[in-house]
Amino acid sequence: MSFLLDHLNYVAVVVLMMGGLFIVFSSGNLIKRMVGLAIFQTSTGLFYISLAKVSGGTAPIMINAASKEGQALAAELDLAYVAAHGLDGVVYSNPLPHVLILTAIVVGVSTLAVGLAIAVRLREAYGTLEADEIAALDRETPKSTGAGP
Amino acid sequence: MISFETLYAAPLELIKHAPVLLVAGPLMGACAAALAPNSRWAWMISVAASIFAAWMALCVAGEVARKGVVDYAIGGFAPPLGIAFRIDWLSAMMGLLISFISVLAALYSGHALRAEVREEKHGLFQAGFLLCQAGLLGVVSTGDAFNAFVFLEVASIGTYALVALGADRDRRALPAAFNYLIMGTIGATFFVIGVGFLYAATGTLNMADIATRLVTLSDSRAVLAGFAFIVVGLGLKAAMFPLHGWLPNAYAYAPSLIAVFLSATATKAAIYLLARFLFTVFDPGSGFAHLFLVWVLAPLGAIAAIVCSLQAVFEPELRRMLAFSSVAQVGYILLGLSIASLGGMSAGLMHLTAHSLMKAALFMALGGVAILLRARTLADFAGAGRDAPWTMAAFAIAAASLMGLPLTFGFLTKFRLIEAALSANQIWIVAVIAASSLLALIYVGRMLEALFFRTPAPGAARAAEAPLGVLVPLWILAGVSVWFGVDASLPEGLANSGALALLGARP
Amino acid sequence: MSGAISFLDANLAIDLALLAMLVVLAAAIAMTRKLLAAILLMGVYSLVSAVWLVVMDAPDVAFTEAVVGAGVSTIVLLGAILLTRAEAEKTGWGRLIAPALIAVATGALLVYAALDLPSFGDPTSPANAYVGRTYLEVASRDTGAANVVTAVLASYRGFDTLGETTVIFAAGVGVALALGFGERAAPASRLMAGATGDHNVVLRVAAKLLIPIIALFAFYVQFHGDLGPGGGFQAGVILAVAVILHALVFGLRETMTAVKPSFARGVAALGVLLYSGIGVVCIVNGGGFLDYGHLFTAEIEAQIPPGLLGDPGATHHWGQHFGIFFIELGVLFTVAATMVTIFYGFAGRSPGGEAKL
Amino acid sequence: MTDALPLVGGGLAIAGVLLVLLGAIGVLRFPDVYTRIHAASITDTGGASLMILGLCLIAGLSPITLKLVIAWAFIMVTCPAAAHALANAAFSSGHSPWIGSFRIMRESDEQAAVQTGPQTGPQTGPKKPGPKKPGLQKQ
Amino acid sequence: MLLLAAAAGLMIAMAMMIVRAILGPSHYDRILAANSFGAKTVLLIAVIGFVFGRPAFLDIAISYALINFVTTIALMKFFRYRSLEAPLTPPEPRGIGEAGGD
Repeated sequence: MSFLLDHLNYVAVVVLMMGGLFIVFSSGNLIKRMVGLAIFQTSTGLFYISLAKVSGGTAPIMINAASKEGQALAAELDLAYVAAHGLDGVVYSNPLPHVLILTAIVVGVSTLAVGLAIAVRLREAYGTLEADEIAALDRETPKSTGAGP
Repeated sequence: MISFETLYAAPLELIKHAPVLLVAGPLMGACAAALAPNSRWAWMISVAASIFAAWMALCVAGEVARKGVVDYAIGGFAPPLGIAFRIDWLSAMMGLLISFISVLAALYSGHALRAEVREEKHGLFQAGFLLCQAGLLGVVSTGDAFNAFVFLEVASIGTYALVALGADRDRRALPAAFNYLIMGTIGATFFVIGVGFLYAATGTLNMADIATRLVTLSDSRAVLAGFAFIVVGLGLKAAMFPLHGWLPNAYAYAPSLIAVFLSATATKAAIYLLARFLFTVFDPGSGFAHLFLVWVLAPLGAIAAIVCSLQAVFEPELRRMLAFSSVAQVGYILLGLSIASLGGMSAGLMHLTAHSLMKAALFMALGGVAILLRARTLADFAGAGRDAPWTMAAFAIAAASLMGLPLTFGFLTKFRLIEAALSANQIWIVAVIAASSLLALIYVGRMLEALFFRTPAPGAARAAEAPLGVLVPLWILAGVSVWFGVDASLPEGLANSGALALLGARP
Repeated sequence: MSGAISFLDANLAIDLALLAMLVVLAAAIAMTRKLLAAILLMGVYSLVSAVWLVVMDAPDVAFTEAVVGAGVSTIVLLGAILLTRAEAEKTGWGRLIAPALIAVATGALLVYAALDLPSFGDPTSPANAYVGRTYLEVASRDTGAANVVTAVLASYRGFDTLGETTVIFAAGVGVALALGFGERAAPASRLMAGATGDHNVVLRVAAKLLIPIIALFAFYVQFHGDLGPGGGFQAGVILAVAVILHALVFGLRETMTAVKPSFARGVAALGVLLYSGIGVVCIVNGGGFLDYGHLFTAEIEAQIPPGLLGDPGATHHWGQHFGIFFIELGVLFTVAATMVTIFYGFAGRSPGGEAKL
Repeated sequence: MTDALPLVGGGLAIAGVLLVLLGAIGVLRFPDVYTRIHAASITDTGGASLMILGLCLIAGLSPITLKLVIAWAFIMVTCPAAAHALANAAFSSGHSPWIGSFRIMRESDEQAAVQTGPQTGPQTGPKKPGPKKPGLQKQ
Repeated sequence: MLLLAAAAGLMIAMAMMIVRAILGPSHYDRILAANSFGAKTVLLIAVIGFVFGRPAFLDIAISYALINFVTTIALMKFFRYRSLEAPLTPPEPRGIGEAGGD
C-alpha cells in the first residue's frame, strides 16, 4: 500500500503522458493534434517536477531559517524523518528540474505557435484541417499548385 | 595523422574560446540577419557567419589534434554544476562537416532564395537557416544531455517553418512540414523523458558524469527505460527506419536550400547524438545496449537499406527518390555503427561524411536547375543533362558516389563497410550492402537515364544552366567527393579518430 | 502535535486530487470534437497543473505555466481556430486502435520504469541528493541570488537559457515567415463598419485601467526575479499580454501603430544579441563565455566599493548581479517582442484573407 | 487578541469558501447560461473578498497583505468585467435564456439579432467575420 | 486546519467547474466555467501559500487574475466579432487605423 502510494504520483503523470500521446496520434484534426502535443509536453514537465519534490520541503527560494517564516516551516517538519535523512533546518525541494522544465515549457509554447502557424497556412491552402481530407486532396491533384504566400 | 595545426591560424584568445564561438557566431549572425535591411545584406551576414563558424570549427579541430579532448566550461562552472562543452575527435569531425556544408549552403542561398522565396522574407529565412546551423553545431559540441535537447530544438523549430515555405511552389510542403513538426517534437519529448530517467537514476545531466555513475546501475529499470526513450526519440530525429515517415515529403517539398542543408546535416547530428549516447553514455560492450546494437540497430539498418532503396526505385518524383535514398543511407551508417568495431564505426562515420557531401550536391544541382524549371518528376527533368551540362555533370558525379562507382568517395566507404563486416564475420551485412547497392544502381540509373538520354516532351519547359553562384558550391561538393574517392586520408583519419574517441571514451 | 503528519499528508492529498483533475481533463479533451471546448479545457488544464506546481514547490515553473498555458497558448489557439474551423471531424473507432496501442505501450514502459524509481519525495534519491543538493548549498554563495532557480537558470545553466531564448526567437521567426507580421490587418473602420451601439464601455474602462498596471507588474516580476518567483521569461509574457490586451480592446491597427511590427522584430533580435553579447563581453574581459565574474574588467572591479551591496568584507557578487540582470533583460526583450509578433501574425491574418485587402 | 486573529481569519476564509461552493452548486444546477453567470460572478467576488480578508488577518501587517489587497483589487475589477463581457457576448449573439427568447429586447437592438439565430455558438459560419453582416458593407 | 478545509472546499468547487466546463452545453457555459475556475485558482494559490508556509508567492495569483481577464476578453471577441483584431471602440468615425498602420 505504501509502495503504491509512493509511486502513485508517477503513475498519474504517466497516464497524462499516454493521454497526450493518444490525442496526437488519434485525432485527424491538426489543431487537436497540437493540443495533444502540448499536453504530452506539459506532462513530461510534471514528471520532472515529481522527481524534484522532497517530502516536507519547500520552494527553493532561500529564506532565513531564523526568521518567523523559517521557523514556522522548520516546525512543520517531521523531525524523525528529517533526522533520518541527514537534513537540517529548512528543507528545500530540488531546483534543477525546475530550471529544466522552465526551458521545456518555453520550447513547448514555441512549438505550439509554429505548429499552429503552419496549420493556418494549411487551411488556407487546402480548405480543411483534417489529415484524411488533406491526404485525399494530395492524391487527386498531383499537379503542382502553389499555395500563395 | 592529419596535421590540423597547419590548417588554422587564429589569435590564441580566439582559439581558447573557439568551442563556444562556434555556436555563438551563427547565433548572433541569425539576429543580425533578422535585422538586415535587405536581402543582399542578409545573404552577406549569412555567408560571413557561416565562414566564421567554419573557421572556428577548424580551430577546435586543431585544438583537439593538440590535446585530444577539449573541455570548455561555460560560465566558469565546472561540469556537474555548469554546462560544459566536451569536444573529442568525433565532435570535431561533425563540427567540421556541418560548418563546411553550411558555408556552401550559404553561398548557394543567394540564388536559391531569389528564385524560391519572396524578397521580404529573405532576412528571416537566413536567420532561420543560421539558427538551425547554430543548433546543430551546439548539438555536436555539448557535453550536457539536456543542453543537447535545447539545441536540437533550436535547430528544429525554425526549420519547421522553413520547410513550410516550400508551399510557395507546392502546397504539399505544408502537410510535410506539419508532420515533420509533430514527429520531431515527439522525438524531442521522448528524448527529454529518457534524459529524465537517466537524471532520476544518476542525479546528473553531464554525459560523462552520467556514464561514470551508470557503471554501477546497469540493471536498473529506470536506466533501461531511459535508454529506450532516448533511442526512439533520436531515432525519430535521425529518421531511423520505421520512424522515418516524416522525412521524404519534408525533403522533397522544402525550399531547395533547406533540402540541401537538412539532408546533409540534420539527421547526421541526430545520428551523432545517438552514437554518443550508445557508446559514450551507455556501455555498448554488455547489457541492453549491446543487445540493442546487435538485435535492433543492425536489422533495422539492413531493412532500411533494402526497403527504402526499393521505395526509391518505384518513386516517380526525383526529390522524393533522393529522400528515400537518404533513409537507406542512414541504414548503412547505422549498420556500420552496429558492427561496433573500430573498422565498422570508422566506415559508418566515413559513410556519414560521404552521404552528406553527395546528398548536398544532388539536392543543390536539382535546386539549381529547378530555379527556372518547376520540375518534380523524372519526366519533367527529361533532357536536363543536355540543357544544363555543367550542373548535371556535377549531379552525375554525386550520383555516381551515391551508387558507389569506383574512384568516388561513396565507393570507398561502401568498400570499408564491407571490409569491416567481413572482419567481424557478419556476411549477411555484405549481402545487404550488395543488394542495396544493386537497387541504388537501378534508381540512380533511372535518374541519369532520364536526365541525359531522354528528350524532353515537346513544349515542356527546358532547363537552363544554373548561375555561377550555384555552380561554384556545387562543383566544390562534387570535387570533394572525387578527391576523397582518390585520396581518402583526410576523412579516413578523421573517421578513425572519431571511432576511437567513441570506443575509447568509456570511463 | 499532529502538525507534521497533516502537513505531509495534506501535501500528498492535494497533489493526488489535482492529478486526478488533470486526468479527467485530459480524457475530456481527448473525447471532445469541439475545438473551442478543447482549448478551454486546455486552459483549465494549465491552471490545474500550475496549482499542482505550486504544491510541488516549483513556483517559478507554476508562474511560467500560468502565463504561458492559460494566457499565450489559449490566445494563440483561439487565433488559430478563428482562421480555421472550430469543429473536428469524427474519428472512426478503427483509427483509434493503433494510437491506443502506441500510447499503452509507451505508458507500460513508463510505469514499468517508474515503479523502479525512488519513492516520491525521497530526499536521498540520486536526483535530489547529488547536483540538486549542491546547488542549494552553493548557489546563494556563488551568485548572491536568494532564488536558487534563478541562480541556476541564469548563471550555472545560463547557456541553456540562451538556447531557450533562441528557441523563442526561432518561433517568432517561424511564425513571421509563415503568417507575416499582420500586414493584412484590416483598418478599424472596415472591421467595425455598420456596428451600432456601444456595448463595450465596461471593458474599455477596465482595460484602460489594467494595461498600465499589467506593464508595471511585468517590471516588478522582472526585477524581483532573484528574490522571488519570476524572471525575464514570465515578465516578458506579461508585458506582451499588456500589448495583446491593448490590441484586443482598441484594435490591432491601433496597437500596430504604437508597437510597430518592425520594432517588435528588432527588439526580439536585440534581446538574443544582448544575451550573447554579455557572453562575448565576458570573453573580452578575460573570462569564459557567460562567466559573469568577468563581466567587468579588473580596473572597474577594483573600483567597486566592497560594501556596496551591504555585506562589507564578504565576497561581492557584483558581476553575477549585473550579468543576471542583463541576461534577464535580454530574455525579457526577446520574449515580449516575440509574443507580440506571434500575436500580430495570428490576429492580423484576417479570416478570408486576400478578399479583404 | 493576537491568537484570535488567525482563528477569525480562518473562519472568514471558510465563510468565503462556503460562498464559493454555493456559487459552484449554482453553476452546476441552474438552467441556463445567464443564471449561471449570475451565480458564479457574485459568489466569486464575494467569496474572494471574504477569503482575502481572512488571509489578511492571518498574515498581519506585512508586504503579503499588500499583495493580497492587490490581488483582491484585480479580482474585483476583472471578474465583473469578464462576467459582463460574457453575458454581453451571449446576449448579442442571440443566445436565448431559459425563460424565453429575447424577442422584445431584440427589437430595440436589431443589429445583434440579425447576426445569428439563437443557440448558435461557433458552430455556424466559422469563417464569417462579425462585421460582414448583410447590408452593412457601406464601403 | 481551517485553511486546509478552505483549500479542500475550493478544490471541490473547482471540480464542479470542471464538470460544467466538460458538460457545456453551450460554449458560453464553458467560458463561464473556465473563467470562474481561474478565479478559484487565484484563491487556491493564495490559500495554499498560507497552508504550506510560503505565502510570498502571491505574485502568481496576481498574474492569474490579470491573464484570466485577457483570455476572457479574447474569447468574448471570438464570439462577437470572430476576429481578434477588431477594436472595441464606439463606431463613431474616429479614423482609427487609417491614419497610421504599416
